[in-house]
Amino acid sequence: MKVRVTVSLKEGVLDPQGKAIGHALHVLDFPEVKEVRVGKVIELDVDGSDAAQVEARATEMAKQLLANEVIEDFAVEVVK
Amino acid sequence: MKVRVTVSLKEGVLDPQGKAIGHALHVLDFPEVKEVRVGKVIELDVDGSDAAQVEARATEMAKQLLANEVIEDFAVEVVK
Amino acid sequence: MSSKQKAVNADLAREFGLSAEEYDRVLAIMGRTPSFTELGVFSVMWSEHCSYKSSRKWLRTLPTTAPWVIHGPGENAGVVDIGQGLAAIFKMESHNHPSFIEPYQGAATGVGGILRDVFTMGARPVANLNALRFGAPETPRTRQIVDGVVRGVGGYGNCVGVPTVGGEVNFHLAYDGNPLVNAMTVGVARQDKIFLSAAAGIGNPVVYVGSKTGRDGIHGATMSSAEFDENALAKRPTVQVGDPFVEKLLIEACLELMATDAIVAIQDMGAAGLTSSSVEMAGKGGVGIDLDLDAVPQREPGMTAYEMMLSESQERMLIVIKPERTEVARAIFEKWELDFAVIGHLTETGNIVVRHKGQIEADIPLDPLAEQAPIYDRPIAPLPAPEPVGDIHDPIGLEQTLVRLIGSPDLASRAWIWNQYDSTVGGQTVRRPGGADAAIVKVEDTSIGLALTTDCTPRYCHANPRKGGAQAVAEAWRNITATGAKPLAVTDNLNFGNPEKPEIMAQFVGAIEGIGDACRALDFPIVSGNVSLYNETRNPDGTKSAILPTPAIGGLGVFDDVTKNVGLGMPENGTLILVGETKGHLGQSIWLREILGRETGDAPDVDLVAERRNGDFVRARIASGEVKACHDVSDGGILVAVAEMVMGTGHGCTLDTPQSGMRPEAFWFGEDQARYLVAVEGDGKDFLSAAEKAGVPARFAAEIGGDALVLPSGARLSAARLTTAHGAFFPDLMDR
Amino acid sequence: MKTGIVVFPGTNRERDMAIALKAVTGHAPKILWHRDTELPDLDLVVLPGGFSYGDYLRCGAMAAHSPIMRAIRAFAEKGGHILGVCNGFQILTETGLLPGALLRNAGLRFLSQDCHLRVENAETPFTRRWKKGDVFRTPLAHGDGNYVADAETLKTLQSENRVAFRYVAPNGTVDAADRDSNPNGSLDAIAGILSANSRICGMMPHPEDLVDPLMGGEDGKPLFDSLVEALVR
Ligand SMILES: Nc1ncnc2c1ncn2[C@@H]1O[C@H](COP(=O)(O)OP(=O)(O)O)[C@@H](O)[C@H]1O
Ligand SMILES: [Mg+2]
Repeated sequence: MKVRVTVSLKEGVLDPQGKAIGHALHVLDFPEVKEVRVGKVIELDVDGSDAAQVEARATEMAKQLLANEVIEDFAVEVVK
Repeated sequence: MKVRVTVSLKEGVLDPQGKAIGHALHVLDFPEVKEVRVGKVIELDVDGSDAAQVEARATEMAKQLLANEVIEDFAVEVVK
Repeated sequence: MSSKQKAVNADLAREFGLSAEEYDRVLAIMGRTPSFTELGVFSVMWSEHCSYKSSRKWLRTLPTTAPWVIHGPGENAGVVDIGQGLAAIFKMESHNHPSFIEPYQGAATGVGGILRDVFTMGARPVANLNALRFGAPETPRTRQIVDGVVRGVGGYGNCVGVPTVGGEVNFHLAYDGNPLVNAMTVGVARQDKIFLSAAAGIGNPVVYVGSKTGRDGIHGATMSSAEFDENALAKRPTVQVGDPFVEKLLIEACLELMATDAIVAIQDMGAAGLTSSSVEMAGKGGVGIDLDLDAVPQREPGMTAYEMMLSESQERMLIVIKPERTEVARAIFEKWELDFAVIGHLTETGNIVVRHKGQIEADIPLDPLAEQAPIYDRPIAPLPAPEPVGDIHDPIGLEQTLVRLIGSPDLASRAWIWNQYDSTVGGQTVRRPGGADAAIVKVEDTSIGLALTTDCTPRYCHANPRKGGAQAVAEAWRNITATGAKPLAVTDNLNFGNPEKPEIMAQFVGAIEGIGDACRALDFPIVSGNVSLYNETRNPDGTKSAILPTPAIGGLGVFDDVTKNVGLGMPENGTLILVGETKGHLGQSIWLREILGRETGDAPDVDLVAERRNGDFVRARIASGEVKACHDVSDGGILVAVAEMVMGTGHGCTLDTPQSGMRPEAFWFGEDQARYLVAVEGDGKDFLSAAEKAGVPARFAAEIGGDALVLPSGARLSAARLTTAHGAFFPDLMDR
Repeated sequence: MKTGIVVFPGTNRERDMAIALKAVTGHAPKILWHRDTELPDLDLVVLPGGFSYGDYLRCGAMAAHSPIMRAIRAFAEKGGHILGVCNGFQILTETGLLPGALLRNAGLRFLSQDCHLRVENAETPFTRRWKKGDVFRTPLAHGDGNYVADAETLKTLQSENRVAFRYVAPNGTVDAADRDSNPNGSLDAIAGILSANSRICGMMPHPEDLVDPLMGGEDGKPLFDSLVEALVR
């Protein structure tokens, strides 16, 4: 099964990368862009057939390794 | 409107990050993990009300700046 | 690759970059139509990149020997004796085309590749340098390329933990569609622990270590042997991604294995990957080699023999090992979590035989593959004489000129770049970038220091390839000398356009002649190098423009006692002396280009006898301890060099009047060679009289003191003002 | 003083650290492998700089899960002294032995340059050879040195005097918003912090690269002299 873990900076943590991309988009003539936040997607190909269990395991992985909850939030989604 | 641009390495392109994360997950006792690929999500908050147009603009942004099509693919999705 | 299905014939051969005659030669060698994989092997081995077919004839004319040269060209890198039983191993290599297509990965994998060339010989890499040429700053894509290349060089070098200590950067329109990224690595090994690539021992296992093989950069070697056109962008997937983390593990694992006696021969898999490494190792050893591709660690399912043989996946090495040591070796690579696989063995057939899934995919005799490789004596056209300089006048006066020059693209501070490179990791960096004319790295646990520099002035090479070639060597020699080190040897990276054009070939030959002249006169042999041809881009009107001829020279010098080095920063007091003769040559000068907007005139003369005499004198004075600082005079002339010394520490000086009978701009900004600015204590009388005795021209240049550069007119330029003018260019270009 | 330096795959400043430690203690430190599960008898464990696991995912994240980190946690619980420099600091925050986190540099570029640090607490085993307020020069070399912590953590660090070093201008003034003196944009210009018992110190810059006049100075040496003074029994 495929699981997608999306990791993003917590609201309130400054995202300089997002700011830099926003600036670059303005320079490239995309004035409509207001805010940009950048995160990571980690796509896992996992052995298993029970979606709920796969999700629980992926959540465990996120807590232990994939995200640093001091600064980051994460979301887990079983894709198929 | 919110648009999400997901940028990931093309198939067949080496993903050193994914490889290292997969290895670490095995060490942490998640043997069910087969493959890991890491990408970026760029969340844009954009002025505009026409979803199709916002999507077209975001696609343009991805081509010009957000993705490097030499080694990366991207997907654009209007979230709301 | 669906091309697997394609029939092998002359058309396919042409697609693979082989000419009709070359394909006929393949048919003659094979006595049959080659298989698809065999054709692939011939095409990469006979590509310009691997076979040096246009350059070999001329490379042979270069001086490559000296009593201190242990291994000259022909090995993975050059090896020289630096004393105390140690050797320096070094080489420079280009990654120009990939860096245009994907600047970050192109530059990063360039660094990775040159590191492997050095540690494959048993050396721990101790320093990296990078010689970069970018398009005009105004060209929109330049900014993106600078950004990606600098990030890539740093990203790789910083992660593997090898300090990046020097380099050079030029900007010119001629590199708009074809930047140059030349990376140099220097390593140190024990002389009795140097590893070579010639395979030996029939039956010995052939071991593959490092990363897995994927479909990366297939045909990279042939791509870098072809001109660029708009199709280049369609060739994009041929770019490889590097993994510096794995490289770091590979360095440690290889060095650990090298401390045992397990290795018979070793070579990195560079351009043309498994093909070139196996063919070259077996060829050099005069043995055959059997490869079983089923055993090759693979990243993706379903790879064909052709793909595996031509893949340019990074961070891989091929080792011929003593059979009884296989398990020792395996344990070391497993400890470092790297792939390790026995993928073949040496044979007495004299052929390379490639098996895959029960089929023989290739069976090629190695001797003719190497010996009948094409070699061309390409025609040469006489070069046009340099354009006359034209009318010379100083429109804005000394003060403004200086401020403009030190802020111009080719002279502005490179701190924005070197601040992104870890220059101190290893704890042996004695002089960081900007601290001396050459970077200085101590050899751990010894008193030895290495002085390292890269140099080339492409505008001189364009105006006059022979003088330009000689000048590049002379400047490298001078930069090493100015630190007090003894120049030992050179690696080169010869970047030129399409050699099939007689005028490009003439540039190439001229530059080689100049390099050879200078290397001979200065006892500064070439021990390794790299040739990059076809550096051209298609213009909108269909014509093609070549880059400026750019034979980058990487120089290495040595200190027996590194505490005797000097930097270029102005001391607090004393006297500044100008060594060498000033004639006021303004042709091809930065002054002419930046102030009058002209790129005309001949390159400055390179008097190699004067160069040697002046340099040997300066070095001896540094060794005696009387010199506080020294800086060579090059781009921008005397006044720029003085300003650089002032900016180095913030200490100032008051300049003497220029030489009588010479226009001030010619004296201050002329680019005559063989000159140094030397700071000594006191009034400098001893130094001047010693110079006179040695027949070395020298004159009083300035009284050192204060915190400003005081011009003969009395105008004061504070160190702070100079530093601001010097520092603005890169941040303005890159961080806006 | 018995010292040990931990090497993870990708660590690259262990030699620099070994040279500095040997210069002050006279003994070569023990090199410890990330797979070790026990520590020898040591007075000080050092987590040196580098790119453990390539700094992929997050700097220090994967090293934090190495087998040896369990032993190091136990060592800390028994009151052992630990110095984490650069990647070592990142690993200490990832394991939770020190609070906060290190984000990408504010300018989004790797920085390799000299900076100036002010000693904020001179009553620790890492800083006792300095006086509070002393300013010293030291190289830094990192891409992710931007210290962050939530407001509460920051307050705790400040009130418990657990900020060891701040980035300052050469004249000693702090301005967290100034990229010249606080190059990576760290919160409150924090360059190094301490554990509650002052026995664990994490810092981004590299004092170990400035302990020899030949390499440009000895400005980083007091840190190692402090440790010798504090730990030699
Ligand atoms: N790409 C680079 N990487 C690192 N250091 C560089 C680079 N380019 C220039 N430098 C450093 O900047 C300083 C000035 O360079 P340059 O003007 O080319 O020196 P010189 O004229 O003495 O040969 C040198 O210390 C050089 O090593
Ligand atoms: Mg020079």
